[in-house]
Amino acid sequence: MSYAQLSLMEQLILTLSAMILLTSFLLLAQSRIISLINTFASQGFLLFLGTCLIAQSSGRYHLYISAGMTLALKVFFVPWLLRRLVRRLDIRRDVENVGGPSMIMIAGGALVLFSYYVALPIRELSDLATRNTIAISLAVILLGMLMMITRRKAVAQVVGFMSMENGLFFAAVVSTYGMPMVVELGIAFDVLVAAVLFGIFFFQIRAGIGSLDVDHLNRLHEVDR
Amino acid sequence: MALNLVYLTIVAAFGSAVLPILFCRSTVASKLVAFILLGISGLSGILGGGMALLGKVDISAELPIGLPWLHCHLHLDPLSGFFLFLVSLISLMAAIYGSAYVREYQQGSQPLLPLTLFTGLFVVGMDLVMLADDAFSFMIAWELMSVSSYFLVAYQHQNETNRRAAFIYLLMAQIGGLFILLGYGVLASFSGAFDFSSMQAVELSPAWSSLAFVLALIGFGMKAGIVPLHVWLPQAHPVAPSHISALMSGVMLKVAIYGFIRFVYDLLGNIYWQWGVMVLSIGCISAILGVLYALMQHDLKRLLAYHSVENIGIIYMGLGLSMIFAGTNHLELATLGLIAALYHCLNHALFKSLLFLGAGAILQQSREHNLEKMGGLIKRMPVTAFCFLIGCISISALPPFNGFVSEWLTFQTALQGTILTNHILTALIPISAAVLALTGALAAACFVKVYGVCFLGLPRSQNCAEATETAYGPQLSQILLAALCLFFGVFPTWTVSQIENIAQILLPTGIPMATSHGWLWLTPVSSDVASYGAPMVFLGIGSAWLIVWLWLHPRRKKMEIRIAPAWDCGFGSLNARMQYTATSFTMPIRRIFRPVWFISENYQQPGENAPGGRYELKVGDWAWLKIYQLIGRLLLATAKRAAFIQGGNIRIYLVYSFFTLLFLLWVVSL
Amino acid sequence: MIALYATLLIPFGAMLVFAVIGHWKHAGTLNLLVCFATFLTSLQLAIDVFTNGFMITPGQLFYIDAFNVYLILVNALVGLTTSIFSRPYMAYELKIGRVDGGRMRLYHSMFQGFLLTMLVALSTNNLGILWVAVEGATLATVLLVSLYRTPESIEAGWKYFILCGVGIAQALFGTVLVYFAAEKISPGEESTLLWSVLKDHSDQLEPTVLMLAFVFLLVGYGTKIGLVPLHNWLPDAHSEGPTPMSAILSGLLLNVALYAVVRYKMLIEPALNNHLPSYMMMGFGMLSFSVAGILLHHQRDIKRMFSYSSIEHMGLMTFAFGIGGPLATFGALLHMIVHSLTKSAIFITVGHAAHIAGTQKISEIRGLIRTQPAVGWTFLLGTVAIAGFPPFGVFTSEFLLFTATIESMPWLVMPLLIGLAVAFAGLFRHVQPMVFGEPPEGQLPVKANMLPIIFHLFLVLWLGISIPDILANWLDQATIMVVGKGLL
Amino acid sequence: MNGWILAIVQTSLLLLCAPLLTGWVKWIKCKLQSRQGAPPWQPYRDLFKLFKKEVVLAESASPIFRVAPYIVFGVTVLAGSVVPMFAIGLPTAAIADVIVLVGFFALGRFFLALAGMDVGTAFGGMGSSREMTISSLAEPAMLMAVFTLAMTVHSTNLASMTRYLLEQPLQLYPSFVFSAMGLLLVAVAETGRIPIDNPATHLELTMVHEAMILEYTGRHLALMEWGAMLKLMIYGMLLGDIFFPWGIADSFAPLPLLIGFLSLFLKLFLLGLSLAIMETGLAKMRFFRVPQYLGLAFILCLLGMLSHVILEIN
Repeated sequence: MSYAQLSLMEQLILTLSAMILLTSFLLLAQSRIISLINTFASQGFLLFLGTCLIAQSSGRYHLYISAGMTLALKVFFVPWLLRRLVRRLDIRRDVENVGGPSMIMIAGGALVLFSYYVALPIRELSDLATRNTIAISLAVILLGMLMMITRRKAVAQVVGFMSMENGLFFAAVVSTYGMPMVVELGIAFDVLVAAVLFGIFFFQIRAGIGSLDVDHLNRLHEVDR
Repeated sequence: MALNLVYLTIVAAFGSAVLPILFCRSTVASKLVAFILLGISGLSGILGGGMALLGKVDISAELPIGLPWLHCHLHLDPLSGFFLFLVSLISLMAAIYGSAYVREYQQGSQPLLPLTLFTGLFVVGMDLVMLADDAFSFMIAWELMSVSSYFLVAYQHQNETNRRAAFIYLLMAQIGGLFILLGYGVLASFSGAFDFSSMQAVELSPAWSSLAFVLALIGFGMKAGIVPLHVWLPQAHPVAPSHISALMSGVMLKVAIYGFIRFVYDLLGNIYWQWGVMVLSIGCISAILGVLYALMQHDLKRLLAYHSVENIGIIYMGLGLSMIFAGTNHLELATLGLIAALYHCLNHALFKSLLFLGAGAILQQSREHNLEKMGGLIKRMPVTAFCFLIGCISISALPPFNGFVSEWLTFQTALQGTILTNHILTALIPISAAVLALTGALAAACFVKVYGVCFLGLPRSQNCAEATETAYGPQLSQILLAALCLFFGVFPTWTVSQIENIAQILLPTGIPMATSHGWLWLTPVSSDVASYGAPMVFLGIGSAWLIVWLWLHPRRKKMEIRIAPAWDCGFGSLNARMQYTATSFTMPIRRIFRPVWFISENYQQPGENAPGGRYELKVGDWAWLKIYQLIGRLLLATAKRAAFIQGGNIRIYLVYSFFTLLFLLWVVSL
Repeated sequence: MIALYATLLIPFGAMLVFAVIGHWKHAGTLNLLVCFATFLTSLQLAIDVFTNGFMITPGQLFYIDAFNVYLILVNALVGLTTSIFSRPYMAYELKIGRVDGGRMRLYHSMFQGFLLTMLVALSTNNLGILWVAVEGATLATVLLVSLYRTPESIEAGWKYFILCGVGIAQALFGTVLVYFAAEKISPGEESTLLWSVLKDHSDQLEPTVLMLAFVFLLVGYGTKIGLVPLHNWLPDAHSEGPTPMSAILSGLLLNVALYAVVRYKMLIEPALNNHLPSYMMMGFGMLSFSVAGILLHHQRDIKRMFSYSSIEHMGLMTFAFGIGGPLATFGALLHMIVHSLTKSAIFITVGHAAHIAGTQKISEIRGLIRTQPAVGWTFLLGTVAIAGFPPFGVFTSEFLLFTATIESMPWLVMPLLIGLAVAFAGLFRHVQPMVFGEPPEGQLPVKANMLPIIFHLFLVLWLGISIPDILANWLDQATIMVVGKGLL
Repeated sequence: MNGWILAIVQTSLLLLCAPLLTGWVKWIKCKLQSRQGAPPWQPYRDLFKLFKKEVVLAESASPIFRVAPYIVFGVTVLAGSVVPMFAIGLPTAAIADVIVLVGFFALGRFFLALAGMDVGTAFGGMGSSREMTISSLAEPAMLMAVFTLAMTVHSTNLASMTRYLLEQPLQLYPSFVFSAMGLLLVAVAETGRIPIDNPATHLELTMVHEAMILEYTGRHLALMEWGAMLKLMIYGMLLGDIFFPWGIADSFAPLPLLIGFLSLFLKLFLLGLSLAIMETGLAKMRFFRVPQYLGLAFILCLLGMLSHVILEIN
């Protein structure tokens, strides 16, 4: 059925998903740490909105709980933690000039296309209105990975990781109207712990290597230099 | 009965392995326990194996161990009985010899326990190989043998050479084991089961059975030490304790032969003559190269190890001939070849262990392993010298000792090549026989060198001048082995008629003609084709000698022998540096067969750093230098290159994971 | 039932307790006792399962069948022996001041936490919980890897964290897709992520989605298995963490990850009309096997070397599961046991060796047999066992794998054979000089408890000589579950 | 029974005749080189004298040194006893075929070489080394020749070979021609004649056989010398039996035996003559030329075998 036939709600959801994708691209391009974190927070917020809408439209009210968790974790806790760490580590002014941003953008576009191509067979069989969003979420995940690959700063890598998590969560929500509750809780808990551990690690790395540049983490290798 | 004796063999050997651990408080007690039990195992094995061979027994048994759906099958027939007899005989000798021989380790920092432990396990492994009747237990026994012998080679691990030798040995043993496993796997994948009886049952297509054959040839050849798979042998055998070298060289190689015969004759069944050609040519190459390399060695045990390669080659020649004839349906001749090969297994086991034990005695008493440092030992250790002489005569295939009989039988088999309709073979087989003749002659030359340089002449080093005769245990074992060498040389007819039992099972036919003329005459094909009266020869030499002696006897009364210094051509008196050295002895042969070795000579003119000049000669093994070291270097280079995967940069690692994911997604969405 | 809960609750409680009193000087002993209790309960669990078939808890949260029960047992056992080893080891580390009280707390608490996650991952019926547990295992161990706070250990920890995190995230996406594929069964139901339910309705699953899902799951859990080229975290994490960690990482974590993959394979392959999953696993297995084998030649650090050997063996198992067929599967299942037993034993001896020599550099560890015969010999024997020499159990499983390969796809045998030989050479060329030869000056024996090692090696030996019927039955049932037909 | 008696008679005859052959060759050579020369029976005198002389042993000599002469001599006698001399079908012939015969010579040579190395002089070692080198090249060639014949006559027993050839009408086998030449070369090498070795000289660089027995004296020397003479004789008989079997007795009746005896003498007479002529004509070759010489022998035997396979098998 054509897009026009969708209900407004569903159209809204799809628009949100498009915006989420946009935020991932922003993350990819964003070079200043603080604004990176802010962008990440906004992505989390969009995710939260999307979840609520789906909860509303599908009438699965336990989704509100997960939406709440998203709000708490992805919008407030993690960004807050990251900001605090950045302040503590005093790297707010850090600007990481991404190598060849245009190339990365093109690569990102290619990834979106690829994930659409991969998800193509799936959209044939789902009867949910939101089936197309699988491709989006996959793209978000892949973009997150791409970001982890292109960024040298540990913080940026963490943000990339977290945006991957966002993509996963989005996929879970839109494709299957959320996972079983216990799993949701588990995942949320994991994210929480992970975020804390990342925080610990920043300090350890800083203490051990003196910078947060992951390219300096190259003591362990097999190659004879 | 026979089976119980064999069980006793294994149990006793196992006991000799583990019990000493309990007595480890006192070395003497543990040593005694170990060697007595080893001796018992040897005795019962001799009896059991002998019974199995002479009585043509055919017993199967099954032990409730192994895989849940494949229990451990055991089987005892004349073939396994024969080899069991060999193993046990030599292990008995090793037990008699070792108890006194290991005394030197007791004083040293070397703990004795590993030696006894792994010696026992080694023997257990070999015995079990003989008994195993399914691929799984065969492989277990086989690898047990390899691993325990590895530990024995590495026993004196403080020396770099031992460690290297042990490593090479274990590596090649492992590879060989894998090949054998594959061979069995091919059979099993057709028969669907791992026990030998069902493997015998299946009929394989020529291609598959040839594949299995090649796998077995490589796998067992790796252990038997055919050229060019022999390189571990001259490294591993010299460094092991001497009675272990005797076991390894004397019987472990035979275990490989056993496996090969079992695999080809028993499991594969119908044999193609092309295999025979393959085996025959491999045999020729191994024999000739083995003896040529042996000629150039100056480390006594290393030399003997190369001679093992030679003798294995001779055994393979016999097998190859037998397989050619079997493939062309001349079963009687096939039997003859097989008997020749088996007989040579027996002989080689005897004289090679004898020689290794002798070498060990020399090594222990004179602390010298380099021939160039020996000399004149016959006066210091007469018994060893006498036994060693017999060993030399036997291995040089001289009548009336045992080495000659088996080579003679091989010759006779080769001479029947005329009945083949394929005339290429008819022409090739005599050439192989000529190679055998060359091998024998060179072996004789080599052992003249060994005996002459090591026992005769003047001592070339202080150690040798002060050497003394070994203890009684070693003497006894050597004397026994020497006696056996003579026995099997003088009574070949009886022996052949016994070994025939094996052939009657493997290729269901015998050679009635061989023994038809009574115990005195051995007539492999028929009396007017060829005959050999070994007892008569012995008698003849003896009587001729006796007559001459009697005739000269009265005169000897009148004038006694005068002892005088040797004629020195007017230059000062004779000294050890005047004698021919081992190097100079083999110089002509080195010149004739030059390209065979990798030779680097350098001669330094007399100068301040080398008064009187110095001459250095290095003789290397082409196979080792050109094949094995090359492979090693290649491997290391590859590893160096492959290391880039672990480059250290986490972002690169993420790239790997990323692209793996993309690739797989692309694959599945095709 | 009770046994199961006890098995899970004891480590949970211990984790919390140790978080408080982990620095107490008898904490190590307590840790040992806890592990022993866990082992006993798991034993009880095994007996229950053996007496009355598989077991599923009310609420269907946990599901014990022949496949995971023996792995649970092995887990508990390895946990026990490792705790026996870790007591003196960590005491020594504390003595030489590489760790302090706080870290001891962390260590003991996380040790139990790790065991807990492993047990949960094995025993759960809910694929989501499985994911949570495996992720939890990462989180539990990541701080242990960087326990020593050296730059290297921190680096190793970070790499471990990031790579496994990413991998696990992919696994989660795979799980989501499976859930999505199962919407036909009963959309949005809680129960749709239960393995038992999915297994029963595997015919109603969406093949195309499942295929995608399997890719993500394989890459995700494969990262944890340490399949090349996803393995890069593994040598670092193993070499830099405390040795008991390496022992349980190598002995348990990899197994559990492989377990997860195989569970999904059991679920997914029947629903598909092709054998792509098997081929993928074979490809990954062969690649990891050969690359790790070659890299073994190029090692300087003893623990790194054995972590590569772990990669090699995991590759072998993955390959075997990929080959499919009762023979190979049985072999692989057996290999999971023998490998984790042998490898953990080896890591324990390696720990002692490193203490004796005071370094992990292969080039500086010499003459162990002379310095401390017990350590040297067990180290050597362990290596012989892991190299696949009979009569040790590793040989049995490799034998089965070999013959299975010959039967199903003979042309793959040659690379397998070469790979084994190469790996063996790589292992021994380094191990031999370490155990043999004359020790360097002033190298002194350390206080070592040989019991766990000897026990492990004995078990492996036993499995090599004859497989007890109980185990054989379980393995066979598991084989039937995986490939549909058994051997017995 | 009388077969055994005949065998003993033959052996003792062999013992008696051997020195004569050597002496005869020497005498002819002297005549050819227009020297006065000792009478053909001179070897008897030498042996007799040597047996009377006392034995002087070197201090460094070992029991091997004293045992060797007896073994060498005994083995050679035994070898002689199995080669048909003037009659075939003797029971002793069954003791050994040609291969065993080669084995006998090898055994003798083994001890000869050991004895050479025993005292520890440079010459002894040199002699042994050279002897073993030569023999190790000569043996394959000889066996090759034997195989070629054996392929035709289907036997390696000398007696049955000879009988086979006797029973057939006169035929010309190319393989026989080749192997005859090859065997002749080998025989020359094995018996230590010119151009391989010069029995007449003690020139240190050239001697092989003499170098080994340099330290021997008295009866030991006598036995060694006698053994060498026997060896020459045996090779002569061997060539005769195989290539010119005519005249040899195939029954034990007096007349054939007499014929056989006379024919043997004729053969050996001619053989000695040709040997002497050859030795006079040729010069001793350098030791390192010997391999080519024996290689030629081997090639000849090989050609014989191949020509048998290619031409004579149909």
